[in-house]
Amino acid sequence: MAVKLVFLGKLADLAGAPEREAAAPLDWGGLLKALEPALAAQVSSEKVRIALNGGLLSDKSALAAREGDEVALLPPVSGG
Amino acid sequence: MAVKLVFLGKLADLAGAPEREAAAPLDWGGLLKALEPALAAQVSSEKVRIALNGGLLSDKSALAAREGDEVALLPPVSGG
Amino acid sequence: MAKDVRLLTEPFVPGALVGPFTDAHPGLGGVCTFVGEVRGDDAVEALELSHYERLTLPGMESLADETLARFELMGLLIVHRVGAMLPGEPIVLVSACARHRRPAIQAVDFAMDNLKSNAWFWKREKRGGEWSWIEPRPEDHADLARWK
Amino acid sequence: MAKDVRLLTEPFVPGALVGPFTDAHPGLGGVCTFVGEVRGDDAVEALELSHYERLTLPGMESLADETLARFELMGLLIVHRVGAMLPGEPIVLVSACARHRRPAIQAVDFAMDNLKSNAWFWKREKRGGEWSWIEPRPEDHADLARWK
Repeated sequence: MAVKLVFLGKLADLAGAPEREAAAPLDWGGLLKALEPALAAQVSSEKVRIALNGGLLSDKSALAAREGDEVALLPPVSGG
Repeated sequence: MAVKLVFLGKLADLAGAPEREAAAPLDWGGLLKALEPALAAQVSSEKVRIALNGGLLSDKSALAAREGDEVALLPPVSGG
Repeated sequence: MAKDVRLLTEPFVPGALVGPFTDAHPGLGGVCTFVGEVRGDDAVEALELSHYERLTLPGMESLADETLARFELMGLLIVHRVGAMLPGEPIVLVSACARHRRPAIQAVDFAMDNLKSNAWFWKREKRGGEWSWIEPRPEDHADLARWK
Repeated sequence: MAKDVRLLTEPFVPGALVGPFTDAHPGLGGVCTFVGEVRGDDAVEALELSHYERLTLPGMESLADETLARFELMGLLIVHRVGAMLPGEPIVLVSACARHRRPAIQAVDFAMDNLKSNAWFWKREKRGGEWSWIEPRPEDHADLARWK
């Protein structure tokens, strides 16, 4: 198993798919390396938040995902 | 024909009926004389307003109703 | 801007009025509706609402005009029951549709505050077999004062 | 205090939800309901709302809890569509019932302000065959700030 990445909103467009896998374990540096440069730049933006298994990270650089974990990349919401 | 008096809310209870007739012409003094003392006292209260043919009188003592007119005696509203 | 104001002497079903009202305004962004019912608490057995033909409906019409002038609406529906009602029956319905949600919600709030303390209705309720007349609650006047 | 929060993937009829919700709360004084629809203006051809399973529904549940804690309600219903929608289709419904009208109206106002700028939805719309992502309007953030 690996780490599942979930892309929401316009990040899904940029990634070309709503989900993909990355090698475990995965930390913040590893995540940025696993993404294409344009996507990594977006994900680095202050406005993009990260959730690990449904829990929002207050500091995304502290990401530490293991096998089977789900990492969601969340751009600013549009609201309902 | 005469002047039609219309009693609303608790004034209808006090009058014993929602409507009655009074002799025309009818002014403020005549109205008070045409009503039983308890009813006249209520009608004199600041809180009771008078409408002549559906138009509210800003000064009810200026009442001047003629034959065929309708005089409504309006206690404070309860609201909807 | 469609205005629809009605006094009803028979029970009504809110959805049967709001559905067609909403459908009549294609392109709307939202519709806000308030329905008031006769509360069954405090041993209220029945409620009777009387009105004065020559003032009540014209008063509601002018409240509707004022509401339409004050908020950016596409349509406004104001319906009020009169006569004898039982607990659980709808007594008042205000529905406002608009391109944006806040005018719709505010219009309903404004119209209800006015109806509750200003409209030409006289209400009495029966408890333990006895009828008594009702005056607006002090809160109703305070609510209305917010719009001054 | 009944709480009912739903994410729907298919079109819904507001009256079919509000009727049973109201009937489930005998003794209520009033029910306020807001229904938002997909606006058909500005040449919008379609709207697509995506959500994130693990955040969106829990987020709506906690908004419902906060609304129930903040206003004196008997019940609260929050329904949101996700997926692809056409102009004229209902997208959101908030309905609050209470013994008194003001908490019901205010609860709807509060929940809608939160949903519009805070909820975990990503929205894109199609105009002239092109999709584009939407961010909340500045007014939506201003509306929300009223409750701070």
